[in-house]
Amino acid sequence: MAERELTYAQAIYEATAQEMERDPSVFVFGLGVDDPIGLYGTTLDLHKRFGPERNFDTPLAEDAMTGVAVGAAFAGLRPIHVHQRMDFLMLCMNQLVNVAAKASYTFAGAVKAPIVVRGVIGRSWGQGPQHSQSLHSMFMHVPGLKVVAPTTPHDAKGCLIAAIRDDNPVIFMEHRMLYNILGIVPERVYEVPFGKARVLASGDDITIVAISHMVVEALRAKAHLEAEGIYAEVIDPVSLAPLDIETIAGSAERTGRLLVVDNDWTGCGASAEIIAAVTERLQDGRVPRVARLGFAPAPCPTTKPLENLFYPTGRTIATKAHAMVRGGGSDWVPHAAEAAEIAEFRGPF
Amino acid sequence: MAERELTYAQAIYEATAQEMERDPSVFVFGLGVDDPIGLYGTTLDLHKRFGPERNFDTPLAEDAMTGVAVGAAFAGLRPIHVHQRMDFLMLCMNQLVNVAAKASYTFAGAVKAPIVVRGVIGRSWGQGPQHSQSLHSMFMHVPGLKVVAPTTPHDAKGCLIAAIRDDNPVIFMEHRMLYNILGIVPERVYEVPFGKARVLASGDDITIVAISHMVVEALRAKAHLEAEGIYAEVIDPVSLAPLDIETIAGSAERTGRLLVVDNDWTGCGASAEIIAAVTERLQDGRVPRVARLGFAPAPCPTTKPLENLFYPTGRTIATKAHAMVRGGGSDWVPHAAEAAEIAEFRGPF
Amino acid sequence: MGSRSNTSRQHRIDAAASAADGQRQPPVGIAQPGAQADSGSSEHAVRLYRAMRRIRRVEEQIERVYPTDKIKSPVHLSTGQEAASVGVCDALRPDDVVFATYRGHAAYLAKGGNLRAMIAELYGKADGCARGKAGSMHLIDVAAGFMGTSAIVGTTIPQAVGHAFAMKYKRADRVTVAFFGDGATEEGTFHESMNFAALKRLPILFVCENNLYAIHSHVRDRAVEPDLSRRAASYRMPARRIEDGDVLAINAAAKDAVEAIRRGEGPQFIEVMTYRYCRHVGPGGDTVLGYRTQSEIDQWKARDPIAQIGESLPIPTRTMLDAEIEIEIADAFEFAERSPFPGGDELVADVFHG
Amino acid sequence: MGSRSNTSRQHRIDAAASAADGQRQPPVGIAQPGAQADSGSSEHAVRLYRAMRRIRRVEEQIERVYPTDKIKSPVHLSTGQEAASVGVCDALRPDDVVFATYRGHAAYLAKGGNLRAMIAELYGKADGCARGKAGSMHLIDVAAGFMGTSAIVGTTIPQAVGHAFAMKYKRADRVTVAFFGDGATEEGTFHESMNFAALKRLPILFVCENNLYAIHSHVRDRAVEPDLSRRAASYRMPARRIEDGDVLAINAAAKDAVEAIRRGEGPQFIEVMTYRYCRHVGPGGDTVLGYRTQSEIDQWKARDPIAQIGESLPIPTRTMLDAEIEIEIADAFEFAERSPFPGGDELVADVFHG
Ligand SMILES: Cc1ncc(C[n+]2csc(CCOP(=O)(O)OP(=O)(O)O)c2C)c(N)n1
Ligand SMILES: Cc1ncc(C[n+]2csc(CCOP(=O)(O)OP(=O)(O)O)c2C)c(N)n1
Ligand SMILES: [Mg+2]
Ligand SMILES: [Mg+2]
Repeated sequence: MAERELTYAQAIYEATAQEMERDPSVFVFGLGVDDPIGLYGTTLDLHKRFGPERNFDTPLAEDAMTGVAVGAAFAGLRPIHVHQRMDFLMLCMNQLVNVAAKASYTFAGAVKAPIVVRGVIGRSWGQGPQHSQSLHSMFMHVPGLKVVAPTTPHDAKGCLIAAIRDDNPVIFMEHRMLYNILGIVPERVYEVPFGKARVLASGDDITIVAISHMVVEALRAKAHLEAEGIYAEVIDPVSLAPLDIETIAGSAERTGRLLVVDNDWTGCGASAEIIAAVTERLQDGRVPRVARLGFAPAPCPTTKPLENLFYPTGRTIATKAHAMVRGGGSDWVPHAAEAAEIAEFRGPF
Repeated sequence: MAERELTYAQAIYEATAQEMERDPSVFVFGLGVDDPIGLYGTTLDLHKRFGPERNFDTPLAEDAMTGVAVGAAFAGLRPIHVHQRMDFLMLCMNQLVNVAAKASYTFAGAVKAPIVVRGVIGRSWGQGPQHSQSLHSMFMHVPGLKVVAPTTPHDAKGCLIAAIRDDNPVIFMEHRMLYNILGIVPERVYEVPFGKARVLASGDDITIVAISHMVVEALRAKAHLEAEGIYAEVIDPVSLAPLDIETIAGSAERTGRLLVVDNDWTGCGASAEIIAAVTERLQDGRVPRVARLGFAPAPCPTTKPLENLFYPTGRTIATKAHAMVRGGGSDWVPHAAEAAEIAEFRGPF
Repeated sequence: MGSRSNTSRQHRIDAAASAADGQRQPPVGIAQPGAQADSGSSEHAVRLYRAMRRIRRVEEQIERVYPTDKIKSPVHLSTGQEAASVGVCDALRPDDVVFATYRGHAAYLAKGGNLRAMIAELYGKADGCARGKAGSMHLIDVAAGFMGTSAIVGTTIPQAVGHAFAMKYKRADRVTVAFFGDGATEEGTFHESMNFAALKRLPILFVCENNLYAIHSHVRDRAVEPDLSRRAASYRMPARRIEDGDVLAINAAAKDAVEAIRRGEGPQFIEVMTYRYCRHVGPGGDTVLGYRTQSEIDQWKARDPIAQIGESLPIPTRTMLDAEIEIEIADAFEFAERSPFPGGDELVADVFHG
Repeated sequence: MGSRSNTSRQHRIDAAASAADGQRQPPVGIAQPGAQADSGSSEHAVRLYRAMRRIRRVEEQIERVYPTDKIKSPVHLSTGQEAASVGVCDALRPDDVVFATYRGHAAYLAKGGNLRAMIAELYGKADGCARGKAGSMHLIDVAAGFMGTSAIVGTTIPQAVGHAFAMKYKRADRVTVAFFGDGATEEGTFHESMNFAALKRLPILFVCENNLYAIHSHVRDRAVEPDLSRRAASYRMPARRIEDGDVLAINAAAKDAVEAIRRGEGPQFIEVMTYRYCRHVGPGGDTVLGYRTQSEIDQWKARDPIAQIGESLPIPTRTMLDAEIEIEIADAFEFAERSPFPGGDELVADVFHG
């Protein structure tokens, strides 16, 4: 039982179904959730199981549908609003940033807005500039919003359950390249609490904090580095707001080096926040060397050769970490094939 | 002539009128620009001078009006789209982030989107949670956008002219508490180039970087600190994207202390970016002590006593700087009256 | 009738007093809308007059106090527009729910929002309906069925739709009302909301208070089709337009609409032509700005709905009602004066719920 | 006629060849829309047939190549919907401008976009219309009057309005066209755009290609009013709906509308009922998914507009046209194959303009 494996997508489906089973106020809506694809299987046929009022498609109307989620939440429901891309959240910023984030505070707790906003991060197969963004730092910036970006199937299930039960708006980020990753997922219902980072691998030479799909790349980097005798500690923050700076700073203080790898741009990004917060916190002790890696400072190009250069990879992360540990002059580059999940992806979109 | 003084609002008006005079492709639009208030005088009666097609009111439709600006820019015009509050930009994020920012790159330079988006930052007199935000870090995060936040009338005029002439989308931020500030503004047409910070006051003990209206507060803090024999260098980045990290890092390296004060929240904010970028850059030399000040981690409250606590002030900045210079145990607090521009404000809204 | 209203006022003050103790209860009284059947046209007229007059006098008192800087906050007064809120809310049950806007004093009071908590909120005090954090633009009284208003035009429209969705989802027979201005109908979210409400046949009444202006901009400068109720046709939604601002006509239309909605016939749309007497924000008039004419203002004031319905009542009745209203208002302002400011710990309280 | 088309094809290939040298010029040819008056119904039919057939064959060739993974990018094929783009673009002048969507191959080609640059773009190559950075979802050919498309539904609608605003501002007599799908009319931005265009009487033609579906969702599950052209009434905008997808009817309606727009009569709206043969994205059909029936597909295919107009042409003419098209397409794919990938310096080039 404890050894049962699910994919990340299956874990999301299971969390949703279990919570819908438990709590009749939970419902799912968004473009395509009840179609034959069911958002990569994560919502597949939920309407058949729970009725068409609890898993339904909507018109194309991201802004108003977010307002609908907020209004339904005010009335005691727990909507899960699903978006096929994080990029589309740019259409809902007004409701998310100006309303949902501020409702509890503005009305001194008289209302709450327990909405879960699921957003898929696109990558590979020519997603291009408008279907590949993460943009989580925009949400991390705004008090009143929670932001989670689980990486493992285990955390996907536990974070989604926690998000559904949370009395606040939660942005739940799913990277499409993670959907097919397998991992042990307990069948029982459990919550992964927000604000607790996960140390995925221990090491003494450098701390690598990686976000969302970059965790997978960081683990690849770790393997490359080990061949060189460099031992990296890899930390997955899991939840970005709240952010577990204690764990990260503790590790960075110990290793003396902190490399933050984000699935996003670095400027005013999560990586900037992590480095600033760690630096502020550690200045009376051992100040670590710090560096950031993220998207190239450009919109995401469509053509594959440029897209390959756009993202950090196990290779570029390893090279950067190597230079931080062994000194800047190093021009070591590990041998590495293209990541399978990226190379093999052909859809669905 | 060189000594002529204008208010910040007048400087914006003059920049606009001079550019409209020079270039018939420049026009202004947005809610209320041609009304009897004329956005605090910044657009007052421009339609009488340049015709109703070049300064016009619109329906309430922030998203589409931004698209209109982009489309008009594609066709060779230079729109200035004015928003009564930065908060309303949350309604235009899709056009700004997903389209305008990416047009030049996506189409490999075949089009350009020279739009100026003017946004007013509200404060005081019970603006509350939805009329007081800055949110500049969201724009700084996105490659393809430029962001400027001039503080002096001189820079307001020069930056606006530079923004109008820039071939890219520029977010131009104006803090309402700056509108009545007087300063020397040359009558001639001039550009203040982006990416060059301004050292407003020199000092050896600490570097205070402050953004928008916080520059005014930082200068007050500097005066308080001088009474204690502490000399602060005060830097106004003027343009936030591009950001002049060289000047800031140079100063911080010299003083050994960097305090960044933002008119915004700190998490993933401009202050995080500045601290992260400076830290990355200086780690081979003298790593400065760093700290951030910004909004309280909450939506902005409406009632005055809480609003007063929400913002950094000359006092709280001085206290923080004092502690950084003299050590954490210090409980020194300067005597200071409430800032006049805040205490006296009664509208217009 | 006099005695009934008297008793009711007692209830109201009791409820307000309990709010002062931090227990927020819905006020009960004849200003409390709906539920009761009209036991004769005179009682109906009294109810409408009283509710409108009360709102008018509250707004006037706000205007009077405003120059003292005790209300350090923008106020978007409802003066002149009372009939829309009162006419519609009178057709509602107490457990029906209203979403409105920053120009929300009238709707808040018409739906039974606590007056003391409102004035204390305007004063930024700890006994305000949101402990001073919200101010005039964000009134709320959940117990009275009045949801928090927003200072961003249009945002409460889809929220109201979401609330109506929840009512249908829960098989509750409650009706949700979305109040909004003419300007709000230009925002895309209005259309998205109308389409979805129609598609899902939600129990919602859309009420557009068309006061001809968005700040200083006339509706004809913002739309070629000035009859905004026609926009409902795109969604096959029943719609009516009440041209003259008459409270009885508004009330009759609202009753019809609410009944149909409660029968499960889906959403309806009412456009109420109305007029704002004061400037867009703040006390007093604004003819000096020149964007509207004195004669336009005079025309609307000549058919002031409060005066009209007031004339239908016997003078003693009116005198009594007016006196009661004055007492209640004086009490609310005194309450606000006495209430303390929130403590510094409130600065970061309730950012997250629970 | 044969010789004319032959010469024209030469022009086209010349233009395409110059694009290969990095000089991006508008192609010239009889597939080039508009401008010329119809010198007889047969030439008109040839023009329409040729343009539609060319698009169809390009899409089919993309389908054929797709499984080789040379086009590493989502493709939203226009197969079945050619008549909308061709019928409308044929009514335009070369200097008129079109804004379209991620499902933009048809509109791009119908407006005269360079075929070689398009296929190279799909291949992600340096000679693509945007050097491979854009891909199928973001085609552009400014010289041909085809503006960059968007992968976010609805975004190009207000941009088209802005472009039309600029034309009016500059006193140019050019017409702007916004193509969009049925799903896009649900986005708020559509309404905001319609209202503004009507208010300012802008020279814009709105063309809704109603193919009944947004991905797998039928229009009746997204709107109670399935006649989307009725939405124009809210803005007093003249609107028509072409029910049967017939290219001649579309073309006639477009000509009428464009003439009126050019006369300064303000915006117009055309809803074209049409049908997508392939899956939402990618090659091949999708009946296996079960969201639409084979009989629905068959009904639409039975009145395929290309076949219909093709039948009206003499067989030798058609044979010749078809052959020319095949040569041009083969050339474009070969061109794309030969073109290099962009160099790494392109990664951060053009983030900012100038
Ligand atoms: C999204 C948004 N845009 C602009 C504003 C600025 N604004 C505040 S009130 C207002 C006018 C709204 O007019 P209407 O909807 O008719 O309501 P009224 O004030 O007349 O009651 C505007 C433009 C805003 N608050 N929100
Ligand atoms: C704003 C936005 N929401 C959702 C999507 C996902 N999406 C891509 S295409 C599409 C369907 C659009 O339907 P329609 O406008 O009818 O165009 P069609 O694909 O039928 O040509 C959707 C929902 C998107 N790209 N943009
Ligand atoms: Mg109005
Ligand atoms: Mg469609």
